Amino acid sequence: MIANIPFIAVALLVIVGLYAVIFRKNLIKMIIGITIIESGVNLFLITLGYREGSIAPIYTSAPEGVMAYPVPQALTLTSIVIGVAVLALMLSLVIQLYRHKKTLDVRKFGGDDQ
Amino acid sequence: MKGMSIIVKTIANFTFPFILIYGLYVIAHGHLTPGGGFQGGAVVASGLGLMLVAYGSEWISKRIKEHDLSLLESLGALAFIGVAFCGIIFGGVFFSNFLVGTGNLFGGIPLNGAADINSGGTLPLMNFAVGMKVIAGLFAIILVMALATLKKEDAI
Amino acid sequence: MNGLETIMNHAPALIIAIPLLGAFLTPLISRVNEKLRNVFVICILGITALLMFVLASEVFTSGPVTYVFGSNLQAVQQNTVIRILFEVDGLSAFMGIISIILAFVASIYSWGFLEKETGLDKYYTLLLLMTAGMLGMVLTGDLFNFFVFLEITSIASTALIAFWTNKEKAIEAGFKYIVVSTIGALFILFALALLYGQYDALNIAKLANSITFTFLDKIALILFITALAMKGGIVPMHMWLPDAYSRAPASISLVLVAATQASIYGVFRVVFTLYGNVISLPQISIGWILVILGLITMLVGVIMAMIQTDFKRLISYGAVAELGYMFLGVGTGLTVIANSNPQITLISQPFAFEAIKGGIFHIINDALDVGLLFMVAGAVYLATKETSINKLGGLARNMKYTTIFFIIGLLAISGLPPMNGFASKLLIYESTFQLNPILSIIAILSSIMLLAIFVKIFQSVFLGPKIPKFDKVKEAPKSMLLAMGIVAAIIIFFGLFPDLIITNIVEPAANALIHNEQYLQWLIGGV
Amino acid sequence: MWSLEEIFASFNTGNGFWNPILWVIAFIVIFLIVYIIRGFGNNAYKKGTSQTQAFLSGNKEYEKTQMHVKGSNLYWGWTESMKWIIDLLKTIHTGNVSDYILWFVVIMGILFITVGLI
Repeated sequence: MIANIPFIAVALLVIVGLYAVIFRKNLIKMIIGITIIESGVNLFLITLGYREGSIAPIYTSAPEGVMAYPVPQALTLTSIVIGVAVLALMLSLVIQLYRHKKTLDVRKFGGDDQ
Repeated sequence: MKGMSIIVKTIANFTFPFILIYGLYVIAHGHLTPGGGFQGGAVVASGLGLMLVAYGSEWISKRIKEHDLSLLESLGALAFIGVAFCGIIFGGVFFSNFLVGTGNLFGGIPLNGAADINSGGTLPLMNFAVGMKVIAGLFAIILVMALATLKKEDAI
Repeated sequence: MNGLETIMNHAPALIIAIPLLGAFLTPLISRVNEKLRNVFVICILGITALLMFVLASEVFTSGPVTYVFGSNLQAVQQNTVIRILFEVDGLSAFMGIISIILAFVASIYSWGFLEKETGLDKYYTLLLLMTAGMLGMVLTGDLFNFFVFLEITSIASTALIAFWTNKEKAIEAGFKYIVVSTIGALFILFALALLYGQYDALNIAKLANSITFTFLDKIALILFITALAMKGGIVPMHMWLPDAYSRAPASISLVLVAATQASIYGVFRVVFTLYGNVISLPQISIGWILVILGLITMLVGVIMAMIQTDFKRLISYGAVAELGYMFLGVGTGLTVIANSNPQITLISQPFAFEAIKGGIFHIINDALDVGLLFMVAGAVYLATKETSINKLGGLARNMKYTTIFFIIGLLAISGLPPMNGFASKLLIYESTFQLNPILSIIAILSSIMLLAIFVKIFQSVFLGPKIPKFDKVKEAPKSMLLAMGIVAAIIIFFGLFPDLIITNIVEPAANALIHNEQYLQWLIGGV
Repeated sequence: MWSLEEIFASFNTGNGFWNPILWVIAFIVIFLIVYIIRGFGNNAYKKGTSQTQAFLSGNKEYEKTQMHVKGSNLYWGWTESMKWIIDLLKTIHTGNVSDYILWFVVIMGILFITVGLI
């Protein structure tokens, strides 16, 4: 049971993030929702990398023992890198949007087809 | 953004070298630990961000130009791809680690069979390139955003 | 000679590396001279296109090519190292050709279209990055690498969509695009993590070899299909597409078409190759899901296009409708194949193969047709600074060549003979008719409506009396005419010699979809 | 590189075949026939006379710029008769990015149900 707690946390994080993106009206809060989904997915990846009884893959004066395979951690790091770029891009777009419209309410944007 | 009080500036001055050293450590040990160019670069860039918060974006923007940062970023990316291209020339495959096991600098053969700071081959070089790119890129983002909000405050 | 051989051996890596190298050299060259920078970007994309064509001809004649980064294939086969692996089969090469043609044409077109804009060194850097991302998406043989390239493409294209930062609508479209594509990409990451956790591999071929269709695999399959379909603009997840296409600069709309199709490629790759060994297992065929999504896409696309008043937005909805044909064609093939053993089905029901060929052929036709129409819309915008079709009129007098290109695009996109759109749509109509006549009726109906909406643009923009406001409108610059001419020439060539294209390019791609054992060949040491 | 037969070959569509070259030849032949028939016509058209003016039941002709049928006025009848479905689609296309994600979740749910997981 205790081993499953991270997976439950992953599901909760993804659902909370989706809730924030869909039901929050503030653009900044939507962006926070996206980062929450991202944390959920990253947590999922890093949880997959854990093997019971193995040591962390740090080579500098490493002790004897079975080392965990570092691929999921590499994946997580890459995903975090991408997340930073996306976050910076989204925030700068929001700054620009606020300058034009003086509002962050998502309902005020769009409506080209109405 | 204006600079903050003398207390903040002193503390920032005091902690900045430690942050810098830690970031450079993470970059240099990228092939041994789960870390590397991006992580170390992000640490260094956050140190620079601390200086920006403490001294104000105007003070920083007089000393570091966004123009130069983007040049540095391009150079970092070029170095990364350049090392990868060297793989074709010396190693026969793109991204080939042609330095590993040669016994020279970066190619040391570790004694106990595991890895060593000198045994990474081209990986430390690539980490340095990525670190340079990330320091320049992330700090440019922080700087530009700080300057953008600065104009906003003036308008109000 | 030896040097040339080396370059050919490294072609899959160089196709990604050269645009990346160019992308980071562009800001440096831009400090020297602006014209030199434009020539440099066109040269970089030209070299990449050349490499892509050579690689594609090798793939089409002699089967999939694999390239391992920083190692050799034997080490990967023996499972000693995990490496990024590029695997180019018929479909990848086919999609790569589409991407590189559109990017190359866009670089020529941008010269005239954005001559008076500032910030162009960043524009060209991002254009090259986006090209590298698209090519990486279609060439890679690794799921995580696919995700990374997908994100590179999304980030670069977001910045390019919001290129005109003084326009609020452009930034809004960019924001919508990045939100949608980030969430899509995160769910792709989630799905590939599900697969990694079960099979300890990220390589598509290795995963396809060991997949057993457990409960988690089903979840992963659905996440992949939904997320990639959203990135590909399938109704009802298409709503970002008209915003993004219509607000971006016309040269970027052109490349975005290819980026969208790279996501559609992802759907086909996941369904046919990754789940190729187990695709006949689920009770409800994935093929029917693709067919139904395709039908809804066609109908909603054309109905929404009918009521638009913005030139580029109308074309965007037309592009949405076109996406439906690909899903219809390939989905029909999948429905038939998934019923039983593929090899037996292909002999008893040959129309399945024709349907897949039609769907694949339509990808390149759609890219060229929609691309040409977007370029015409950009030329009209540059000349008049006006996008509403209610205010335009009588432009055929001053813009003769642009009008001719628009007619070619109009005939091609609505599937009139002898243009290329007709060839692929005929394949789709006649093969889907054998599965269910209603499918081909809806396909023909929406094709007729596509003709109607583009005739409407033609009437209201190019025909009609002279409008005094547009008296001094000039023809588009030469580089833009050259770009449109290249695409129009390819369209006519494809239209006049469809059999040449189908046997040499489309059939290897369709074969690569159906026979996923080709893709897995290197695993057992067949290469 | 390719032989002429390969270049001009027609392809099989499952039910029939399609050859654009034949189509172009047929088009040219029909065009020539029509052109010849056109030659038999009576050439009574004279420029610069009242023959060239539009006849609007005796009313005066409007200015040329006002005569152009604008884009959104075309297919008026079609849009009017399909109003219910167009209105429905318009309400769906809100342009709100939250709704885009909501549609994504809805479609994912529908696919989960159809594949039989839930």
